[in-house]
Amino acid sequence: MLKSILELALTASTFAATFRLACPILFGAMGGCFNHTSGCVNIAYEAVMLYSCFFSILGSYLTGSPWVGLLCGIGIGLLISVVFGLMAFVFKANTLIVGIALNSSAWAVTTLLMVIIFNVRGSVYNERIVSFSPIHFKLLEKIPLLDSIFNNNIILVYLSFVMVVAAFVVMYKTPFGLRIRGIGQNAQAAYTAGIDVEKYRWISLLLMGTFTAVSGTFLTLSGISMFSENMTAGRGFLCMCSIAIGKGNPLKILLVALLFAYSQALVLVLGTLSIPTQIISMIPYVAVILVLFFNGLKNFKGTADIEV
Amino acid sequence: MKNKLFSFRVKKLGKDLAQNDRLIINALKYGISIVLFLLCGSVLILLQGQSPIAALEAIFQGAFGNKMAIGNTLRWTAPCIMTGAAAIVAFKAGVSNLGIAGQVTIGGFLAGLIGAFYELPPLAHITLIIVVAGVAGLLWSVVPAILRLFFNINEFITSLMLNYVANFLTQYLTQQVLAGGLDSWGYVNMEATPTVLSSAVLPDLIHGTSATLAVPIALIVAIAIAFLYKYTIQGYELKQVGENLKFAKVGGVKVVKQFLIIFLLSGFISGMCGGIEVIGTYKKFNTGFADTMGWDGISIARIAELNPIALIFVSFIWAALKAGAMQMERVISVNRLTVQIVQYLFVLFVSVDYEGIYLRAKERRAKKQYRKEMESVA
Amino acid sequence: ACGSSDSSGSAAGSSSGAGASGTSAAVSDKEKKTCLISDSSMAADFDQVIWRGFTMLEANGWEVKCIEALDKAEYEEDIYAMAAAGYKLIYIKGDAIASVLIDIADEFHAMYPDVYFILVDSYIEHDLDFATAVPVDPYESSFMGGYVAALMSQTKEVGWIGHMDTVNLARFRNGFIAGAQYAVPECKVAVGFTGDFYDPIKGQEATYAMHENSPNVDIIAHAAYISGNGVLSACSELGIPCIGCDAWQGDKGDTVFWSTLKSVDLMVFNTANRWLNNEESSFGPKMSFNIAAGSVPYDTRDLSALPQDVQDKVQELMEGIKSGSIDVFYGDYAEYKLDY
Amino acid sequence: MDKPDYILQMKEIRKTFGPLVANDNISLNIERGTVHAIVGENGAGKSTLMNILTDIYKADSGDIILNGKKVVFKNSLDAARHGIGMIYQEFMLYPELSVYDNLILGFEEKKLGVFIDKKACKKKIEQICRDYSFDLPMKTLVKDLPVAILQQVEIVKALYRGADIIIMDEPTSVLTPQGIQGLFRAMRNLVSSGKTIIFISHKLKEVFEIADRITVMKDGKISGEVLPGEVTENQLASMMVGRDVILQANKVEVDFGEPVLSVKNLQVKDKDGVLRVKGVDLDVRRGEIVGLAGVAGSGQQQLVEALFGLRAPETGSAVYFEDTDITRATPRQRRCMGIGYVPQDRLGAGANGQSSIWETAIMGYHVAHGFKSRFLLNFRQIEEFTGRIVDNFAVKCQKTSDKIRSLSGGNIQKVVVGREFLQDNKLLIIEDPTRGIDVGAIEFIWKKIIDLAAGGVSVLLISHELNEVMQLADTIKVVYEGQLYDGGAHGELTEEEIGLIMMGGKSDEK
Ligand SMILES: Nc1ncnc2c1ncn2[C@@H]1O[C@H](COP(=O)(O)OP(=O)(O)OP(=O)(O)O)[C@@H](O)[C@H]1O
Ligand SMILES: Nc1ncnc2c1ncn2[C@@H]1O[C@H](COP(=O)(O)OP(=O)(O)OP(=O)(O)O)[C@@H](O)[C@H]1O
Ligand SMILES: [Mg+2]
Ligand SMILES: [Mg+2]
Repeated sequence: MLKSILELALTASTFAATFRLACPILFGAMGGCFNHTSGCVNIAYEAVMLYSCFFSILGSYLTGSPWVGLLCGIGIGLLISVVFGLMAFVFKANTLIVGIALNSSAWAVTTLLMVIIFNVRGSVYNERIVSFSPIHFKLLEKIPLLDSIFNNNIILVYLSFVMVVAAFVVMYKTPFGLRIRGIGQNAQAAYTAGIDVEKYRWISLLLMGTFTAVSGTFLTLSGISMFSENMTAGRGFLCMCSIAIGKGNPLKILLVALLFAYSQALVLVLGTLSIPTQIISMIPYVAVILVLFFNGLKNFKGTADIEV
Repeated sequence: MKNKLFSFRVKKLGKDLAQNDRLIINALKYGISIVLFLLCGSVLILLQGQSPIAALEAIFQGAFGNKMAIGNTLRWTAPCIMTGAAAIVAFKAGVSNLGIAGQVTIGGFLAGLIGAFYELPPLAHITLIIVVAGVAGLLWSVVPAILRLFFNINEFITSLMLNYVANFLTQYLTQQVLAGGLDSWGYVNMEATPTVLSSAVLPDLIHGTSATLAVPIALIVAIAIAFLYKYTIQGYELKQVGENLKFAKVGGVKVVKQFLIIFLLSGFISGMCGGIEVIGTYKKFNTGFADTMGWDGISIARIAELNPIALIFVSFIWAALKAGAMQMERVISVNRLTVQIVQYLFVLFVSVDYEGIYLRAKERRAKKQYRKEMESVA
Repeated sequence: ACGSSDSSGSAAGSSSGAGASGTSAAVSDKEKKTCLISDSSMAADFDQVIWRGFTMLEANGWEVKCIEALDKAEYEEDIYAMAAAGYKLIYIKGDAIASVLIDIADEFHAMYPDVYFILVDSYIEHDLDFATAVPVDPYESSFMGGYVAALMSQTKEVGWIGHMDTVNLARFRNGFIAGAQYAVPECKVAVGFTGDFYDPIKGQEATYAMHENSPNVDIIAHAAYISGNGVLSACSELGIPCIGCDAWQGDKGDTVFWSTLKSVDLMVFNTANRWLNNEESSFGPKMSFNIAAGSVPYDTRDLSALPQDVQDKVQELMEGIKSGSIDVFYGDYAEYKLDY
Repeated sequence: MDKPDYILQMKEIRKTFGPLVANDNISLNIERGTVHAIVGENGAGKSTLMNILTDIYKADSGDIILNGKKVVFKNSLDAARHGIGMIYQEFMLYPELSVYDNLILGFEEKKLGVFIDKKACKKKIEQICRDYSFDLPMKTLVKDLPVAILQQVEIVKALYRGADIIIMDEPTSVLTPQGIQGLFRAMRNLVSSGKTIIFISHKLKEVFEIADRITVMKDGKISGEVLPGEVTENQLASMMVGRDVILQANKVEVDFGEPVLSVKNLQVKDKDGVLRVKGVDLDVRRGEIVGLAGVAGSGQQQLVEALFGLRAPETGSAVYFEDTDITRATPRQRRCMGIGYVPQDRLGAGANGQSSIWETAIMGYHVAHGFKSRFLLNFRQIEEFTGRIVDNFAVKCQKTSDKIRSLSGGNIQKVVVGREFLQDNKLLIIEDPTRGIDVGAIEFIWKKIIDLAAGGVSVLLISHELNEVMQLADTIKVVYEGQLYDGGAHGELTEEEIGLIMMGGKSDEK
């Protein structure tokens, strides 16, 4: 039993699945890390992603092009983040509550839209919805292991990893990243340095909206070409967690996202053994707690205390 | 009035400009929110080709139209108050307990078990269930508490993740362990534990409706919390711990203990809520019944501005909307999701910082006035 | 208020038409009006199949309505409210609602003596003379799915993907295995799970995983609700023939050649028309709607596309089950036999 | 030159906060290449005026004239572009960023249009450091640096931004005499190379030493403008406060009793596990004021935290209070025994900014003194105690249910100090009790401390203000690198001698 678990856990297909499942988490997390670093408590990932899922298929349905779908997704992502920004920055509402309200209504709104536009409940599936097609790298064909893990994915999967590098460079090599980090640590100081704090907060928020929306597009247009109610299934929260655990550092976030993706992949392969799925499904969430726990071990002093 | 602080406040009331401002701010806040709420709701209903007036009437009918409707509204009020109270305890003291749903789930599950498998005289049975459910919720909240206190790990994420764990764990226990494993075919409804014994059922508050004793229990909880924060030393310390931990620590407050109390109290109330829901409404534990309860609770608590007494009223309105939405769907062809949408729109509208906006506007006006005066002098 | 049928369903004409439209022509004193009270969201494919029965009725001039009773507290009120609104034939889906009905039966019946209930897909015990429970067991239809899969498989190795380990889902799985091994005793069945009801991405990945880890599997069936859509699209991508579930899913992928159906839509259509003709007294407290009773666990579009020899075998199996000469609960599977 | 060369003129500046008029039509002229000091009581409106200059606040009315031209700043960046740099009372630094990042943030040199040009930035910083002789550890995180260095970081930051006018809001409040001299050297250096400095301080001695011209503010108005040679320190002080003040503690002779607090071999690590207090022995006798002087970061923070039970000492350490071992006692237990504590950071630890005045006022009192019931708040008692603080310490407030944040810094400090002083404590640990408050208030608090000691209360006074320690303490100790050195009795050593010990100059004489 243990042996077959190990075997399954280490097969190329598990890693290939990890590679793909990491994509939606990475997009959201890379877009959101600036927002997080700028000191904004934003939990609306789930909402942006779900809206984008719906509008992506709508765009693709109307035009037959996944790229238009992507644009529609990004458009709605921007719109939602503008709503968030208006509430949070202009009307100074509590951001946690705005996030909750957006998340909780996203399911209702998209479902209602689905009923109104497509006249179905549950899921929308239609031939006119076109997904991205996988890219085949001839070069990789000759290397068997890499081929099965990395080859034949849609462009977004590769882009998500490019995003990590891009986010890292922006965060640590550009004035923008430096300023965002400064704002997160001492917004008043940044303000006195003549930095338009509001502007930077807005930009980082819009980045979050844009890229979390790409995650949503990935979910619907990566081959399944369909939208179903609540299809984000908690991925938004995983984005948020990986940013928080990775403390906004894109490289650390990548590690955390891969861990989540890997544990999701495990759920799928271990299902073939007769381990109850409910138990396996807990893995990603227990993994978060364990990662945090091991991360926090260094703070352990033997007694309960709160650092002040 | 006996004490000076109060007489001081009372004396000021009426004359005090700040008091006046507060009134205006609250009027603005609820006025604008309700108007926007009605407006958005009407647009959504019109979009579905129905009359907003009819919808409103249906909602009102469903919430207060008859004994049954009032019972329904009250029935929903109870869990709203309980989860809201759990959120207030946590958030007022600076603890981001996002794990309310998980604690409700665990409490509900244990209530389902004890209700179905232990036999006891009615009163003892119900008491035992409520206490055990509370303790279960409390224990579930111990995990983020320990991680926070011993390892300095923020509870924001751990408590959120534990919701999923609680959900899957109870699913596993219900569907696989209790149902006797995959290959049995014993129960009719696999998503739930067996129905609780009649001795475990929470008696009705209004006979023939779904309002049970859960309502007074929830009221007691809310009032107790209000009392705790307003009049007790314990509540004073909790509040200070929440607002400035270092200040409290220097002042000699046992912060670790208080922090733990916050977690445990919040968890206990959540767990109790789960137990009461199960033996009051569902009569069995349904997997995933608490999915949205945590978020609802936090939203309601925030609308009530973390004030336990306001919480009671907000919960009542929230519940009325919920009960009314069902009637609306029955009577006219408006999807009940509409109500869910406007409910959260309302949350958005009230969360706006009207106080800040008002004060800024006021200051601007005062300055304009001054400038005008200066100009007219010059 | 609940979305109407799957836009691509168009099942009314196509799903075999067993005992369909002729009856509705008969003259009746009853109003053509019926409703469904369901305890689950219409999002589920199974609810969609039930609802398809209603759209078939609607096409025949009925007035239909559905209530998604997502909260336990409203069940009782829903029942009263629909009766008050003049619905004389009410379909109830979900045992929780059915048991509320049983609780309030006397009071209710005194108030509305001429309302009749059909308890859809319910195994509940009751002694009401104005209600009929109609269980629809997934075992038989899955058996048929497994049977076809095994016959069509070249490698004699087929796959099955479900959502989560629940007892109910085990009936789908065991029926499928029983059917496959009934057709080809040495046939192997690989089993996988998505771990989620609503996440098609996981369905997709579960299919990839099965394809990689059991390369011999050349036919995959799913019973994974909405996640199952991911299974179908992944199969289309990989070119693996696959079997849909709950509704005719031939439109959800190029390689979907079969769908295992619990034909509750037909049941709804049938019972409604028989009720219109005042035949409800013949229903009894429990009416099984299995193959023997006229259920058809597949769509004729699928059947006609199969190779002739397989078609014949399927027909043969159907006849055998109908006549009782073939026992789907053969051998060890006897323990799954339900006692209606 | 008959017409002075004004680099900056402010005309009729008015700024209100709600009903409060913080700046009431203020006009101010600053000459190029001078150090212009602004003094005034707490809440006189000095910081507000400077914040208007840097466009943190918008003035309600009034003009700013820079180099003879009227300017209207769009934002702080615009102000900075016009050459106005400010060093704030509270440091404007980013704790988790390196010194280098702190310096360049907001004013990065760019390459390829988007990337930070590290080389160019570095070159510019090195040039400044060389020109004005600063030495900064570029790669260290700011949170790991002592305050004196942070001060330098702030100055270099202003220079890096190309400031011509550098505003310094109470820059000396945390520096040693040597540090202050270093700062003054740098200031003179800057002025001689054409920069203009606006210098805000409560320490009149320093003002006299460095300023070319002094503006006195009171209640939001300018109450006078003088040259340092024209007036005496006492005259200036009375201009500020509106009455005569004697900035001199009147020590009375007391006989010290037996030790109340005795510390043996105290060793404490900080939160990163570095040993910061390395074996301290200390006795505080009844009625004695022991003053601890030391450069920020020498370990006195950890020492105090350990003495008040906020940080656990290492094994082998022992702390006795009236012969009871309190090494491991919690702050609560210490409060119950009669140990009081005035923390350095008044809004961080002394008060809860979000709460009302009474909530801050009873913190600790509710533990040590308690109410009639163990569980319920007694509002009569609360009101009585809060009222005593307000009366005895002349706290300027409207009502006790007001937010503590609505008070000025000096008044918050009075509430915090009053709370600890009025509790019948036997031992008081007081950290920087007069940081950033005006002379009137300082005089007041000093008097209270001396009265307390005369009444038999033992006081352990930790201050970054060497003058304060020297004025008040009966016995002076100096903390250097986690160890305690003898600073003699009251009046035994001069300020310079003690300053030298603080810098480690006399470390052999333990
Ligand atoms: N943002 C603000 N909102 C409301 N009142 C303010 C604000 N900033 C300052 N004040 C008030 O304006 C007055 C002047 O404050 P300011 O900080 O300018 O005083 P100051 O002269 O710098 O005093 P200190 O010597 O204590 O620093 C004070 O009474 C203060 O309470
Ligand atoms: N400015 C203030 N800020 C806060 N609290 C205050 C202030 N002035 C008075 N108090 C408190 O309010 C209480 C009553 O106020 P005050 O002394 O003005 O009352 P009074 O009108 O003179 O007396 P009484 O109400 O008994 O006739 C006192 O106990 C005092 O502590
Ligand atoms: Mg100031
Ligand atoms: Mg001030």
